[in-house]
Amino acid sequence: MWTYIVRRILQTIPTLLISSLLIFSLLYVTPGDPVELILGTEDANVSEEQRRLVEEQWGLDKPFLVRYIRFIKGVFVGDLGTSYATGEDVFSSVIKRMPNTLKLAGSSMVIALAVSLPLGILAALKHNGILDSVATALATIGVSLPRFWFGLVLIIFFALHLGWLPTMPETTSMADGIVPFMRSIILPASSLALSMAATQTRMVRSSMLDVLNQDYVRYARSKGLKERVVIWGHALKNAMIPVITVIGGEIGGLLGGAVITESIFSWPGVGRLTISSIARRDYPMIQGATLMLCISYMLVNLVVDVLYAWFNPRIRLDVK
Amino acid sequence: MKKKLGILAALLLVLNLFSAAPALAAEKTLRIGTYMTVTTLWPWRTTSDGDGYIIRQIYHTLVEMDENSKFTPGLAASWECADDGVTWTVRLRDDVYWQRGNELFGNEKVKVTAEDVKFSYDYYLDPANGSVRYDALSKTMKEVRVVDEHTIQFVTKDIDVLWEYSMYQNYVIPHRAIEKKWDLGSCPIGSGAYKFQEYVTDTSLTLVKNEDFWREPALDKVVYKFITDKSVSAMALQNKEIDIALAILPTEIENIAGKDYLVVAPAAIGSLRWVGFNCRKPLFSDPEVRRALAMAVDMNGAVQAIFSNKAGAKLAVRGYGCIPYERPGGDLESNKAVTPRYNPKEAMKLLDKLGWKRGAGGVRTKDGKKMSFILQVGNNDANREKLSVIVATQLKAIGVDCTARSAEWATHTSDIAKGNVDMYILGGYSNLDGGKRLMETNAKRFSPNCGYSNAEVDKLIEEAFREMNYDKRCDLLRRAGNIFSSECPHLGAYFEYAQVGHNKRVTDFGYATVYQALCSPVRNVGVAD
Amino acid sequence: MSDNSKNAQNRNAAVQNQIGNEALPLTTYWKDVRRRFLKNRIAVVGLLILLTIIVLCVCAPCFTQYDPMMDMDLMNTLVRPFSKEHFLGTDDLGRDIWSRLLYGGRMSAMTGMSVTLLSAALGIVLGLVSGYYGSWVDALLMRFTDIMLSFPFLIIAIAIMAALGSSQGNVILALAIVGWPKFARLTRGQVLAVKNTEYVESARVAGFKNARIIFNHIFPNCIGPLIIQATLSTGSAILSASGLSYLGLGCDAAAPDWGVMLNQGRNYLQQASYLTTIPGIAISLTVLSMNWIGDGLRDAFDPKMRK
Amino acid sequence: MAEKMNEEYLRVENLHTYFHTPEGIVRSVDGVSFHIDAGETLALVGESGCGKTVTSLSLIHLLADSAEVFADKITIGGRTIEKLTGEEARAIRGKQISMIFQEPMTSLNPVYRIEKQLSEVFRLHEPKISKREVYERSIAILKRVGVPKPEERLKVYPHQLSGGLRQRVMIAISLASAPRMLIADEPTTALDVTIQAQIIDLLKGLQKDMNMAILLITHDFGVVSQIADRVAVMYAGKIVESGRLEDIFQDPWHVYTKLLIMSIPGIKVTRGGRLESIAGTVPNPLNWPKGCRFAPRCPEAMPVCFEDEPREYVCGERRVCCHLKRGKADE
Repeated sequence: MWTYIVRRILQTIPTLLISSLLIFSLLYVTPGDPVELILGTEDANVSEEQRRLVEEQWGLDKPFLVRYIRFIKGVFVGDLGTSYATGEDVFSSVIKRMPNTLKLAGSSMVIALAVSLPLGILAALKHNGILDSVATALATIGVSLPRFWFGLVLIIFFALHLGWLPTMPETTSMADGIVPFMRSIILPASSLALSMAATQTRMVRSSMLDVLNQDYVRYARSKGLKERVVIWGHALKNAMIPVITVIGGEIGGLLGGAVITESIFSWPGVGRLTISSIARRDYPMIQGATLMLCISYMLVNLVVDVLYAWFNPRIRLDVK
Repeated sequence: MKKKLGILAALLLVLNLFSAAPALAAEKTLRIGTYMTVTTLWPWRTTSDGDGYIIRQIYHTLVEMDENSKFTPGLAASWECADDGVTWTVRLRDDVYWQRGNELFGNEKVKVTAEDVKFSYDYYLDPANGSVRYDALSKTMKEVRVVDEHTIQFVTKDIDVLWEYSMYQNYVIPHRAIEKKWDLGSCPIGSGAYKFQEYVTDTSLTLVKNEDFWREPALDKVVYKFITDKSVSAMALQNKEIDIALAILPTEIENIAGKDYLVVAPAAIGSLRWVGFNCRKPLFSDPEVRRALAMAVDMNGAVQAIFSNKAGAKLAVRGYGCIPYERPGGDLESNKAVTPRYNPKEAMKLLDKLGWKRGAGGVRTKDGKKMSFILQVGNNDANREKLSVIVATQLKAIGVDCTARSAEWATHTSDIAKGNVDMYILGGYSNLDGGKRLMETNAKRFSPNCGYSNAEVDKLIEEAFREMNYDKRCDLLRRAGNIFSSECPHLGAYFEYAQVGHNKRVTDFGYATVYQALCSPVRNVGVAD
Repeated sequence: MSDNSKNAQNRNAAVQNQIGNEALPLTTYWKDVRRRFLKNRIAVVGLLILLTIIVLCVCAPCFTQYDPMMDMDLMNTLVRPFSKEHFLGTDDLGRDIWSRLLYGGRMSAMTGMSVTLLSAALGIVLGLVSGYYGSWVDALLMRFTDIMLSFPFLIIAIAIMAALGSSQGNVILALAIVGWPKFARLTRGQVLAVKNTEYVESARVAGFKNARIIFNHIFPNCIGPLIIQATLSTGSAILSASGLSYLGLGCDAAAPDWGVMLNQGRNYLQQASYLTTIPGIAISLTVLSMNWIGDGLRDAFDPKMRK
Repeated sequence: MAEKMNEEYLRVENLHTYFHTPEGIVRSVDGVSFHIDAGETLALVGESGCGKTVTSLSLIHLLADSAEVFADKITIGGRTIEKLTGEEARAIRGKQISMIFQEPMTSLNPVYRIEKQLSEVFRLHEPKISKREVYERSIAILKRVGVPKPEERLKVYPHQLSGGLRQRVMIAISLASAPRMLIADEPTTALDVTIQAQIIDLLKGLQKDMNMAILLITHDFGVVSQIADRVAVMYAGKIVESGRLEDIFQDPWHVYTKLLIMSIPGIKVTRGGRLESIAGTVPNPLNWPKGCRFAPRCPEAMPVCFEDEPREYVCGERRVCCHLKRGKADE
């Protein structure tokens, strides 16, 4: 188990290297002149002398590979460089925002599960019943609503018309009180959760249907167990197995989708940072942000896999 | 799972219980919603209006500028220019102190002196310090000398009618901060009316009253809230979560104006948005072609369509020249007289006359070359994107194959800077030197003058910027502007008046642009309760 | 006669399913799939909706006299729906929404389908190869898939768009690039499942070429889940495209496209909500029908689901 | 088989189980009657698809919702049940009748340790039983079914056990509720011969101790011969022949029975018959053939067989439905 985890963490390193190279080169070919952007935007009017200075200062005069290697070297000592735009230390400014993104992703995951599990299971039990079709319809509609549109609608409805919730986060940390935090995160989280909740409902439903046909469910019944025990005890845990794998896949989407959600709800997360950094061609920042996103993605996935093994004893991590 | 559901339900309940509108703090707090997140708090590195709005409250500049682009006292009580036109003598206020209650100054009350001013300007003049003002400053400023503790003298290299503008742009920083390597970036300390308290990344930034300020600031607290989506910030304003919302979208105006507790205040000075030809491209090097295309587009209609609103707010006006009508040299009538009128038929005739005949697929061609190009627009302004669509469509209508394409912002700017565009939409350059940079020949850079070049215009501009007499200067600029307009390096333009929405509880706000201090000799913004 | 006995067998099998232990015999697999699909009311409805949409969009000119781009009437903007001249009203530039909707459908459908085709083609090939050959090929390809998956997809899409510039082609490319790993994963899984079944073994023993084994024997068994994935991904591609244009990275601003329409209307949510609801409904309807069809196919391919 | 004085435990009269499918009504069980005494083993024999399993599942109501079960009379443990509702069935399951299936691998829940799957049965029947108690009983019962090192086995997951052990464990779980009757559906089919013998001996032993009725469902007369007291041969949803094991073995009346017996490996059959399997497959339950349902496959079929259904011929404990037999009887 532990050896497995360690191995997995080690495995992520080459993955990270390649992914950072990918993003790095992608941005390298992207038009956009950092110097201009360092020294100001629309009105910029840079003298050669100053350009030279800046290029030296930021090592922009160096060729692609040199810059990349320098970056990687930094990564291993936990130094992601400093932002072109703000001169801030990239690592710290990403780390400042990372918890927010994770909070957002996490709570939307919780919401999604809280909705999809009961809904999916009930749908499966009342298969072809009214509830089933309702749930399925909801799920499918859920998948088919554009995220940013749904987000804005949520704001208009809950913040503007009902005035229940703030249009923008009052706080992003539990420290300022659980209620304000909840008030702030519920809308972004739900809008982010929407599509995932939908897909998961469908997933839970079908895998539950599958499991309910298995011999061991029939056998459990033949023991005379109460239906409740059979469903929530014997069937559910099995049904969760495929669901978990799906969740694993969803996480990438979550972190990605956070970009939009964060900019609609002014949620101070990494996604927003990345977007604005791309607009500023703030290479170190983009590097750092994407890298950290990838890392967190992989770590979360690792957790998911461990969970998976817990749900499914037939998988033995150490021999995988 | 049921448990989870229960928790969620309970949670929602709690939320509803607690979800009264946020209570107003007992202290006088002004909450400003801005879409511009902080890029930097270093006074000499910032170029963004958003940063400026904050930094200008913390630091002093020698002078302030009012809505009529007249300069008003700031740190400087008075200033005059000697007859030589290059020596500026500035008298500073003697009752301004550096902000206290921080590790840098502790509790000692330190006066802001001529020494600090000299230090600041010298500091910006050293390229190694990477000031974004370096370029402009080094071009014009020769030296700065201290006359006495509260008097300072600047000498410019040549007559510079815009020197006051430089005095308005450069913040005065504490000498001690640089000596002590104090991190002004994360904890700015100045002499302004409000002190920096805290910055929660991308969420909010808080300033508090500076008791030592020579006049009692009307606010205890100023809170900037960073709201990325403009329509959301308009909603926040309606929701009374913020008192001021910068940049209300035209589409939101009616909602705001509809509320009895809200006011919409237009900016005093229009900001130029123009559709530029790349005059370096052979296709557009001929003014006649540019005229023809200009005639084909109904700019008035476009401005109307984009900015009309039931609230009747003046969001934008058609721009016939490139100098805002409120700025010296801007003049609607004379510009309008020389600008081609909307007249598609004439446009087509003219194009035919110029040899651009309709060819295969209705696209005009000349010597086998199709008149086909891309109109590039940045992706950060819905109005400009609309304009691009309108222009492209109306050009297509007369047989010009023009495609509107929105580009990611940084790509857009760099394409323009390099001149890799056929036609583009850009904005800004509405400062006092904006007209100069838009019109005068600039071999080094393509932007912002579209590669336009006209000796006569250059001559007029040069004179204008050596002319100390305000009216004469305006006249010179006007003449330059008229030549410029008549040759249409811009297909068309409009001046957009940024709309600031604010709650009626905000007092003495008038229109405090992001370029003005909330508490200054001329204004002291507060909140009624 | 033989047909009879087939039916016999397969009804017999149906009974077995009622008890729930044996799967259908492969003999009438496709027939069955079709039969079961057509039996599934929702799926059929979905199919009908989709067909209607497709017809409307393909024959757009027959259903509207307006041109979606050129007929721009600046004097006549934001006309509410169900007016005399404009069935669904006009947008903020006075263009007929109905015609934009129809022509936009072409664009969006194009986007959705091309994205799916591209990513499916790439994903399936890689999936088949890595699943079939296993060992280091598999390791390598799957590691690469991991990398692609570990990217927050929007961010890489944005980077691509920023690099290549906004245009429908690039939107498709970007979405395809982020879309293929799902297919690869899925295919690989399926391949591993059927790889060691008797008939593949026997085919191998019979000395068929690998390529042939892969495509004649293995691929057909992966087709079911893949088709489902395809229907789903088509829908989500349309959505992602609209997401991109929210971030200002969509296709040409003037072009009629549901995503673009939705995005351009979002500032009017309060005073002219129909600007967003109309394309929103269109997108939802399309994706919805796609998903219904997908479900139908899933159930059709996997009888157990149907019990 | 020592003769015991036994009271009847289960009696089923004219049981029907119909499935309502898109294709129509599938009459999988079509009027089956039988009875089992406590401590006795009745073997329900026949090819797969002829309704054995459905019959057994009908008794404890474990079929899909599309199934419709009705009978003239079902008596379990002296108590007559008019209509077998879900709740009643659940009460019967486990406590009175429990069941073991052919596939222990798929029948044991893969994600739970043996301990949980075993203990939940104890808990079900005595809710306030102590942990300790449960544990000891689990050990005991595993010992009883001959699982070596039960303490360790409790801690493992099904997939970590060998086929034989799994079957033993399943038996243990099924017997944990001390049922009066056990339905064993092909209990040995999935196992290799040596294990088969062990399992059968085990069942025999358990039956003796617990004086338990066993309904053995199999297609394999070999197994039948080792354990059954009485045999009921089922074909196409009906019982075609039933009687004491010895009798049926000595002289099978129904052709189908004959063929089944002949198909047992290693049985020396008189009349020079060789080991052979029966041609063709069980007909389609949607529309059983007219006349004798076995006729289409019957080597000795006569024209009449295709016309009318044979009436039941009863002689003491033996019953058979075959025109041939009637012919003999009429002589």
